[in-house]
Amino acid sequence: MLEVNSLTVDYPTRGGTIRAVENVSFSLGKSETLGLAGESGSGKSTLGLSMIRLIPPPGRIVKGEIRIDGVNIVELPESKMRILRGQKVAYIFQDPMTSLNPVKKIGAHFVELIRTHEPNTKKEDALERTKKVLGLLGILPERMNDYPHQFSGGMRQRIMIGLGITLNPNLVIADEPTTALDVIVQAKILDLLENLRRAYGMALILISHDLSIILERCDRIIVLYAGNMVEYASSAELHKNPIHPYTQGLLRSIPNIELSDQRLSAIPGSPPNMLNPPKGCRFSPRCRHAEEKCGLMEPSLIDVGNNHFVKCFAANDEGVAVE
Amino acid sequence: MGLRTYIITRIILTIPTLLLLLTAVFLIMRVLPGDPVALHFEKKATPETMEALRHILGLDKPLWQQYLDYVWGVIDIGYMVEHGYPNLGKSMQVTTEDVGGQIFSAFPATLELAIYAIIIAVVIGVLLGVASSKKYNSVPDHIIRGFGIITYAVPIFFLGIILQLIFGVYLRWLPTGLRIAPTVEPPASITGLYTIDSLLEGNLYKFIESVKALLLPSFTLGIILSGVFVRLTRTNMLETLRLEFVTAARARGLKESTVTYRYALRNAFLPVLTMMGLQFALLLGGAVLTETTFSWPGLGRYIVTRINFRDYTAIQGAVVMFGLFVTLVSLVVDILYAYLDPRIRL
Amino acid sequence: MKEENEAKRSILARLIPGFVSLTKHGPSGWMVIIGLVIVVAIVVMTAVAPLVAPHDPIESRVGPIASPPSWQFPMGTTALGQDMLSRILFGGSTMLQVSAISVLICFVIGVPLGLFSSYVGGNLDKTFSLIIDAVYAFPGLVIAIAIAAVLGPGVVNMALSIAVVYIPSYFRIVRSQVLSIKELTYVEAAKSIGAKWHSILFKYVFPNVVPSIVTVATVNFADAVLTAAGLTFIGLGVSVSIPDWGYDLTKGRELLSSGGWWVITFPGVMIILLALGFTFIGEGLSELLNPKLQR
Amino acid sequence: MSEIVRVENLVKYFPVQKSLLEQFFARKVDYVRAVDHVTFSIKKGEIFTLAGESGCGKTTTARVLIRLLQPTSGRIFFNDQDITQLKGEKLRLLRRKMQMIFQDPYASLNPRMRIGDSIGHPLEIYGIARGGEKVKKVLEVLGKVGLTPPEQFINLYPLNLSGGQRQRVALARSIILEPEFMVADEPVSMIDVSLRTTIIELMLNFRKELGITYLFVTHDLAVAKYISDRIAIMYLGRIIELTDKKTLFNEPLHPYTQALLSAIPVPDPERRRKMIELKGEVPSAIHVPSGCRFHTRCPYAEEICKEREPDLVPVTPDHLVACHLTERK
Repeated sequence: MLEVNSLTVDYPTRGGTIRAVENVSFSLGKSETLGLAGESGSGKSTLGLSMIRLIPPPGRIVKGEIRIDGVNIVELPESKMRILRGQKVAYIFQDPMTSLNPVKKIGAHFVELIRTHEPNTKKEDALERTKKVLGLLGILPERMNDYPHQFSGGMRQRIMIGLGITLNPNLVIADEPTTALDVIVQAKILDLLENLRRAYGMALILISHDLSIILERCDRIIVLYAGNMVEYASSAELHKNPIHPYTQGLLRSIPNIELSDQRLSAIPGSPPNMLNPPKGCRFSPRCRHAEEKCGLMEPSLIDVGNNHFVKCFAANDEGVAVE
Repeated sequence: MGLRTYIITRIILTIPTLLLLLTAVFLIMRVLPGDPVALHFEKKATPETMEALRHILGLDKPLWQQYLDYVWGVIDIGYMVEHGYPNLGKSMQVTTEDVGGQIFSAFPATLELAIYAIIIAVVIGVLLGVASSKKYNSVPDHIIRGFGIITYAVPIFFLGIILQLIFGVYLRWLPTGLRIAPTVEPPASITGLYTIDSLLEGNLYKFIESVKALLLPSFTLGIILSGVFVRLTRTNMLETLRLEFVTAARARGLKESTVTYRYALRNAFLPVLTMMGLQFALLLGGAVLTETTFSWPGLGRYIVTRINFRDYTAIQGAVVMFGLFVTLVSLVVDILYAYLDPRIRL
Repeated sequence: MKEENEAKRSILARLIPGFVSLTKHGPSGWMVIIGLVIVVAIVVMTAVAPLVAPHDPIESRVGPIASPPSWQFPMGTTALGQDMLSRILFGGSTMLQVSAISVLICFVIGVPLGLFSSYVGGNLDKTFSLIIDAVYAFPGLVIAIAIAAVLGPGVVNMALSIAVVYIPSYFRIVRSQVLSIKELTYVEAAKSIGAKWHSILFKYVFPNVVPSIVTVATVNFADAVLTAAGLTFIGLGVSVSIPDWGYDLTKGRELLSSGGWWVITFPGVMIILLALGFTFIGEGLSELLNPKLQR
Repeated sequence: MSEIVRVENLVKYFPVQKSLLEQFFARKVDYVRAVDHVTFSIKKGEIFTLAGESGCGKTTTARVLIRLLQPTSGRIFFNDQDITQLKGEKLRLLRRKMQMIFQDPYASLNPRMRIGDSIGHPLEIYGIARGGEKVKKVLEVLGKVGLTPPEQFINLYPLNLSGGQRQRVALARSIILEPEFMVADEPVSMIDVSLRTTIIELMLNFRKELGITYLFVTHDLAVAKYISDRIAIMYLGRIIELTDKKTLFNEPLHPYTQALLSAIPVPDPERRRKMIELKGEVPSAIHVPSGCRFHTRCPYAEEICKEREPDLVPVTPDHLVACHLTERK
């Protein structure tokens, strides 16, 4: 359903070009769930936004293709792309407080969405459908006439999810959907998302810096570091058998309330400067197993078996020399 | 708080502002110079003549009483109903004439000029501002920004003179002064606005004549002011276009025009609207110069003429009138804002 | 003394790389540079006018009356037969003086008043704000006209009337900045380490207000130039005996109907250039310093 | 162990900010009841945590406690001295002993002050060291927080530093005075996951080396569990459960604590927990529900819960709960 092939995204800035996403490839089947995990600057949001082609300018896709139901959207004219957004792919943003138009009533958001994509729908029918969706979200239909500021953050995120599923898309991309929310609300929102996804058979890409919720909610996980996929595996496999030193380090720095005597450790060093990323393996300056080779050659992303891909010389010897 | 309560409280809160305004004008005009009468005569009159004028104008009373007389004059509704204008005292130059009457007959000219100028300024400003923000950091953006900056730096009367020179002197397309050609009888005064009065009269010829007379002054003022609106709209659009709800709207596949106008502009316009009250003050300042340039018989020209006569009571009256006008406009703008922004009504 | 020298050196040491680094900020940085160049050029021009001007700017009949630009009088002559070029070279001084003095007055009154009012807060602050806002909302030129009419001609009086209009802008920007900075975490952090109030005000709050004040000051400069020209235009100018662009522009109207374009064009362009210089600096700076537009 | 800090019946109400217009019409002033009668004490050398969701009053409690905010009522003791009404110079001198680090490392440093000046400023304030001696001390603490080589950092501006590095600077500034007590308000929530542990480890080190007692404020119970000795859970301005960390995670008694714990994600795909559903959302702190403030959402609420507010009472000597149901047992 979704196929991404060697996707590369650049952001030209005054200080030089930032390669935010580099050579990312993966695929996603119907009603599968994929987690994109990474820290600030890993390129996870850029990757998410490129799937609906809304990378903020001057960022642009310089290489690769993204196929949604076989159609390569990288080359799609904007008019066709616009129709795809909302209809086939829905996007849910991080901050529910700012993702609704403050001067528009909630109901009007829905009606506008429906009538943009299905111009022949009558206003009454659109309102009917809105009520139905609000019902699914646990929001009283009469609140349709309220403005966004009259809702709490959790409620607004529900509304965003509702807007996302109204047109029954095949794919929902949720970019840090619960980062701005409290844990109890977070759990409820993630449950809602999961239930709706099952009910409508949608695929889900969950983007988060919080590996806990990704491990908990996703079938497969991509770990991103400095725009690169460093590891790609099923969550069970990743949890039991993390191979890339970055993934290992990340797992060792998350506290788990179910463990009683946990020892956490940090990954040494600082996040990479994306204007001047380290040569070879991007993680090598912070890696405790780094060898000379790691700074000279860039390892390839190789399947180590079990559909478990790793980009590290610890897992395989293949790589490309850098100048 | 409902919209109606908001409006009522907002109106009530205008009262202290008005009092403050009257006091400030009084301080500047009567207290600051010491003796306006002496200034009026430039020391070329006998003490007796000066004393006589002081007596007629009531300037021989103690300062606090002058103050009370003056404030009472402005708010005396009875006087206003009887004469059709507030009591702003007598003119120093011609002591039989009421300043209020003179000001009220000059005011519609300024009002008409201001209305058309602000429409021109807002239309040009918002359209260019939006275009500029959509093409951020590209050549069109730089050109529009340049336009905004240059209009800010051009003295308004310089632009007026240049336009007079081109369209009036060389091309002879448009009149270079007055509200309507001297050969044409002005329309009967209903609103005092010639364009509207002539339409009410059903006289198309007079309408066209008055529009022709309005074109140059209102464009002069409008263009100069549009720069401010370009800058304001551009900055606010740039900030709004970066907000998440704009990206979210695009992500739902809404049309770019919907995103630009109903999402971004609708929100970016709110701060522009708040600024409009303040810009109106700027506009009135510009109107003084525009009226002088185009011999436009409005309040601004009135004040300038009176300065030449050193007619301080008249100047004071005109300044008060400008103040009242601005206060009224900012009241309207605030109410409009409350109407447009649902977050105000809690 | 030594400390003072050190302070001076460190300001210079900061200014020069600052100037160079402006070129790295794209159009906004260049705008600041162009604006600075224009303003400095005009100041220098006015300063060296007595040395380079071909004629006495005030003396009439140095040439023919109202003659168009020629080799002898590159900018033509006025209706009184004065040399336009010399008048242009000299004519900036009034505006520069008026704008500089008005900015100075605003700075000395508006900034401390804003700092004091917002830092003290409470009813005093409310009262000050109410008064200042009322003045701010009033048509600036009209106030300036009223004050200038009352005070009479003169550079300082003109500067004063402009300053009264502009003090509210300084007050408001300083006040709003102090109020928002006062709430910032680093001020709270300063409090939590036990810093004294004056140390908080001058080490933590004020340095972060300065950029906004500078931006307002440049706009103030540009506006002062235009307001001075406007006051001159309606007959509230400084004096006939001092060459002034605003005066020439006003007088030049009389020659227009007979086709005398040069008498308004040159002074008009000079006023625009000066105002433009200041506006460029202000516009560039405000874009550079707008945190909402920074990525 | 003796106690270092004690607060009794601490209350902090904020008047609801109103525009001039609203003040004109409002009959009475509304209050946000941010902290509503809170009592607890912190033992010397321990890490005491205030945890809860946003708006529960944890941060306000901490700020009032170190007198950055003036309490509405209640008393605060520091080393058995009543510091509630301390003012001026005395309060300033007290600050030497109690420090705070803030949540947002991007906002807690003056952007126009060099790192070295920021860190050294406390020394100047108390006249401890100036000039070369100050620099020497600054270099020393920079080393202690792991910003090495320190000479490289001393002349930088915050702009040049990453979030993690800024938080270390903030930490350095607060330990340079060798305080007895430190409030850490969500010190790691805005830092990348892979760097959080560094800050936490530094805090633990300073406890060992300098004997600093911490009040740790967090919304993240997983972090709280890792770092704290005792934890107090707050809900709408009140502490509803207070005990040592082991008891809290193994035998939570208050229904809110139970729900909160059940909602925390666990980084393990095979262990899906059963979440305890709560009705609705946290009510506004302006219109706090009557009786037990949790009753509107509590799955076990009874009549009495609507009527009477439960006190925070010991179930065992070290386990305090504010709930009618546990009280009865």
